Amino acid sequence: MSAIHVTTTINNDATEFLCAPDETLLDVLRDRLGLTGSKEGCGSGDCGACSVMLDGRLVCACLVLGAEAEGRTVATIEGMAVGETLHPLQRKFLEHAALQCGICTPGFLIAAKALLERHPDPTEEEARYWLAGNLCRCTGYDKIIRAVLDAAAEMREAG
Amino acid sequence: MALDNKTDAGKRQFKIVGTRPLRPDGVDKVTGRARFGADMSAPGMLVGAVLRSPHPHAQIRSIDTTRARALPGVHAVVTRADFPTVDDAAIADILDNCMAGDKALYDGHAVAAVAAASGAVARHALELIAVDYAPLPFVTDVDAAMKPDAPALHPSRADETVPPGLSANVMARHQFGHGDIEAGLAAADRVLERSYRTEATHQGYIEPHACLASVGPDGKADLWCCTQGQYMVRNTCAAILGMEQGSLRVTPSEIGGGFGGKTTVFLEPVALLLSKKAGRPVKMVMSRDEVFRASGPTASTSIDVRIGMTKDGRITAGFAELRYQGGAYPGSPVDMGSMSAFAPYDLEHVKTIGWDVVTNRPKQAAYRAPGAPMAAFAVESAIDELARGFGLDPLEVRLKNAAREGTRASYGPTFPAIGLEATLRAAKDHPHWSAPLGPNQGRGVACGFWFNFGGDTCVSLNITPDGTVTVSEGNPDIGGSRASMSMMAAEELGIPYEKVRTIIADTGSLGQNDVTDGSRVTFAVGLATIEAARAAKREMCKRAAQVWGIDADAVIWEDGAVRPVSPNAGKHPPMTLAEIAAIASNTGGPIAGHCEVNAEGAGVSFGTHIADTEVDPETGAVKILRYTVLQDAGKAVHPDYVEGQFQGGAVQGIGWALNEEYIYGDDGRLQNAGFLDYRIPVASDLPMIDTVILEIPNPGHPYGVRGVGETPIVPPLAAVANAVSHATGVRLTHLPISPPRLLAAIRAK
Amino acid sequence: MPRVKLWGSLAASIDGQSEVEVRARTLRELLDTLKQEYPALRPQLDRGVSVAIDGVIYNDDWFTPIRDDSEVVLLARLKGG
Amino acid sequence: MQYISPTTVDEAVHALSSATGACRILAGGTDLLVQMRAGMKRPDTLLDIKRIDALHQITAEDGGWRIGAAVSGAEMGEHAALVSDWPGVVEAVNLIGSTQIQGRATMAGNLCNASPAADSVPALVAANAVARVVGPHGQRDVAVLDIPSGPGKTTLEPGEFVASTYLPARGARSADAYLRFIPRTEMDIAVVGAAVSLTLDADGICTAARVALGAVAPKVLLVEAAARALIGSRLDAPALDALAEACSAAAKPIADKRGTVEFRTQVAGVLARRATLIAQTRAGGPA
Repeated sequence: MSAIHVTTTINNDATEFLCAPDETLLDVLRDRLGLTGSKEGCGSGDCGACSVMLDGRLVCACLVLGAEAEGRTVATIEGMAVGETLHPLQRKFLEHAALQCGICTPGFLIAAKALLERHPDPTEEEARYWLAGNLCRCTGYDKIIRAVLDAAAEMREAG
Repeated sequence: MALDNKTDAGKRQFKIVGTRPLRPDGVDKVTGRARFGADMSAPGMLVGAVLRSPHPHAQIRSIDTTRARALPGVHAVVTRADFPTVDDAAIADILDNCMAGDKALYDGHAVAAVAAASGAVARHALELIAVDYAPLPFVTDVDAAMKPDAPALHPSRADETVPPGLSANVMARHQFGHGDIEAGLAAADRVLERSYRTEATHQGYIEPHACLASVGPDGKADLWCCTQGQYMVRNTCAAILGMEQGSLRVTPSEIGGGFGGKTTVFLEPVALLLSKKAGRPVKMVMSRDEVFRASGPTASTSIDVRIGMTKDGRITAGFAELRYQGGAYPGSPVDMGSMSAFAPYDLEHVKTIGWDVVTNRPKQAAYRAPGAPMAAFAVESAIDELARGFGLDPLEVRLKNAAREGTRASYGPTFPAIGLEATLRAAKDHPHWSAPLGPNQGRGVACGFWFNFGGDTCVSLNITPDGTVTVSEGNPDIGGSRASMSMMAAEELGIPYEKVRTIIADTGSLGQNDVTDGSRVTFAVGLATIEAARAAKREMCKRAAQVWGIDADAVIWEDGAVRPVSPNAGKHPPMTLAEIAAIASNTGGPIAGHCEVNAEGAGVSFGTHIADTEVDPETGAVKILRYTVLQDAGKAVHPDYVEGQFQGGAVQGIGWALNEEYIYGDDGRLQNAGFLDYRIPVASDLPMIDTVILEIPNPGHPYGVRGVGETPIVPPLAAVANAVSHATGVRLTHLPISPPRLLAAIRAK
Repeated sequence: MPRVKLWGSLAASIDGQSEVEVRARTLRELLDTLKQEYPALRPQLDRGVSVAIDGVIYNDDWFTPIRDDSEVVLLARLKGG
Repeated sequence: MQYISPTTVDEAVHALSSATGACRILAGGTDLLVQMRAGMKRPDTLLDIKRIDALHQITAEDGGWRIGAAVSGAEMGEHAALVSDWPGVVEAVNLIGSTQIQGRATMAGNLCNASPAADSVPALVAANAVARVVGPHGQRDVAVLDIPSGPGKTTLEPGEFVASTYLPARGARSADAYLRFIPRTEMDIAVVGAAVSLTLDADGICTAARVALGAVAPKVLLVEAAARALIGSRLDAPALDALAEACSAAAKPIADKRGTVEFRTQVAGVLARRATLIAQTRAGGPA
């Protein structure tokens, strides 16, 4: 099994790596590139803790092969804040205490960002269904949903 | 040092406690920087993997690791033969659970482990290990395991409480209560007898178990892991491996949920032994499949209840016989279930009998108020059925029978001031209780209780030269406790919250701390933090008095500064914490306060939940329409995180009520070892969870804090079941109320 | 002398006595005396108990004071999640 | 193991027929990667078809739609004209997994994974969809009904794969609908699935119908007796009762961790009835 050389863009950085043919993008991010913000909760696409954007689409990095990243763009939680400035979603998660243990938080933030890019004014129900693939066991989702809707409102006002 | 300043709870005006500042570890957790168990790495690190039994019960005749050892890239292979012998029975069980001895006792039981240069090599090596199993008859159901001819897991391990002649799988019998049950039942207008069942559930933390072990040739070892208690990990691993506790330093990572499931060890002793053998650091991470098959789910139960009630709603007697299987080793939480079952009620005649049973399932671990939710499901369902049967308001019936100050608790002691009645009255006054319901909709109410406790706790509080403050404590922050500790330190010192930073120490930096469990952290660590701050204040008073050349008794601490107690002591402008800190070197050296205590005196906590459900009568699907949690928190230090505990516990309970269950096949193997078919609630399953925080101060804590984390999972099972019964007219006595079960009941009506 | 309430399993092991009088001024004295005077309680006491003294639950603190009129209740050792 | 990502269908066909050992097609990967991780599948070669532009297209063809095998569920949901013609098929595809899964999962993959519970397959069968199969001997068109042969098994020959799926022209006053039952509101595998595609005349009388069920037999069921119950009726209560009865009668489910025989049998009829009413409304409703 020989390694595959992949050239890709991660969080706007040109990146190269070698990976095994059956190695997932999640393993590459975490084990080869040190981007451990994406978490593995299940490895089967059922928990959303490894959510990343692949060419602008929300995906589970555990269900993408590293080799598939060739020539594509990947965005992870590590690229969400700009310098010292948190994304409004990140800020609202803090303000609303939308995390307890925090393990699901990166995945929720990536998924919520994808939601607000497509639906800047989601209803509570739309937000709940969009985020149904992200499991949280601590919060009961209440404060997460409030944070997402509040961030959406702030982002709409900011235009 | 006397912890004598406990009485200001309730009358004190707080400046910081009770507000909602941002948590200090928050930015790291929203940017992906926070390091959880699997995020650790070390130079030269190997990857460990575990071979697990595919059999629910089997003699292990032999294990041949020759081919695995010969595989290039494999650095160590261990089986039980590599572990020392352990005498202590409890530790021996933990070891046996981490690595099977003569027998594999459940599907997923570890039988061997390897450390290799990569995960791929490690997985390949596992396939090269040949285990010769002789499969044995097995049992996974609690009632089946209690039959005298059931396959026995262990020969003669029952303790002295078990009468002779029972199944060898019965490990212990517990009995609690007072009064005369038969006399009480005779006074009832109706005696309800019902049997209930609940299935095993899993804590469902999103972060799988993970650790990184590094053992040097000198025997000094370091371990990084996600755990609810680094000291517990240290002490348990040291006992299993025959190490001295001081030679093993355990550093907790951030923890991605625990709920009781991370109060023991699974991988850690194995990783340490692999590292020792390989001479390299070894990292081990469970897959989700391993988490379900081989960590510590909770008990499944079978419970018989007899309750007598008069037609005006007075409970005349309560009896319950509870059977809990706790997996392959003794120690199911049936004792806690038996003690808590009737705790919310003031009963003259009450009795519970609990049976601790072993089966071919993974060794149970604590799960949030261990043992209590199932017992509450049975009792709260029966009370509801009786109340509705008499046409009484189930909330009024609970109020009529509620335990209050002076009530002799069903488990023995007399209650001091408690908040159950307050939660019931708040529920009655809440708009939820009187909101209209539509067709196929129903409303349920249920109460819950948890003991809470304190335990060994250390806090070290340091005043830095610039007047900021660091707090070191020994309990992993599982849901915002760093914020709570910083708030209590800042409150006590009279400085802004932002000036305090709380960190979680490794085992080398503080004395023994009990696990983050039992809803103990805000209570016990909070108490120790306040005492540490008071110690620092005493020292600062001394320093200021020295500078002013007056007696230490002549100064007081007020609003973050030392002041002369009266004009007689001289005219000195207040000396602030920062000013004293700046001259610490000149006045005797660095200033710190610390507290080491076994924090007793935790206050019990009660809650009342209201659930509205809508049932699709053609499919049995249940939708949660509205949900309200009302609970006594003593004093809510950070209300956001108190609400978060209420909401999270309620939703775990909702999952338990509706969909979550361990499903074993006829082959004794777990059929749903993944988040696809072990169905924890998702965001679209739920409404907002309303919360009402009641504050009946705990006199045992300086600020009145009670534990809040566990009680919220106790009422939901019955609250949901009662709501479904109200909506459909059929009563489900077997959880989860999965659609096939409910539809069958509706169609049989 | 404080009267100590025993839970059912403990009572069963000493012929159904659900309350006993024990000369003790501290938790440690209480547990030691119980073991001496009621050897049948020893296995359970050795496995660990919690003790409620005037409604407050204690686990281990030997020198917790007990007054003659204190309400003392032995409980199964508390566990938590 | 090797990973290859050809850029044309011909290349892919060639690679597939010349691969030694087991070769699996990687489309969305949402089933395959999970099965590989669980050790259930151990391919020697992974053939990623997502670099083949032709397979990424949703193309109008003879009044119907041809959907490439690499088109994700999310892309189908965003195609307004397709949604308008075949709302039932698209809603079935969009029910597969989470938002994250939708970004990857494909309808062709759902078909070829051959799970009896696949959400899109009953909807495709009700729609009378046709799969275009390519292989070393050229291409052939096969009714979707005939692709799966049992749990995890298809009728595809070695070296063949599904390159696209064709949804026929949608007539006037016609529509489809798909409903499934799951215990939660999302993230589950169908316990029962029911798809209905029907045509109404100007008076609201059903002139054509196809009814298909999922998760109640080793493979998708086309229930002709259920369709007969609808055709000629105004989809009134007796017709719907007959439909439900026919569906329950046709269902031959197993009991497993997701549902009982009794539950699946009963709910098959319930869902078929409800899906019929949705399709009726979409088709313009009663006259």
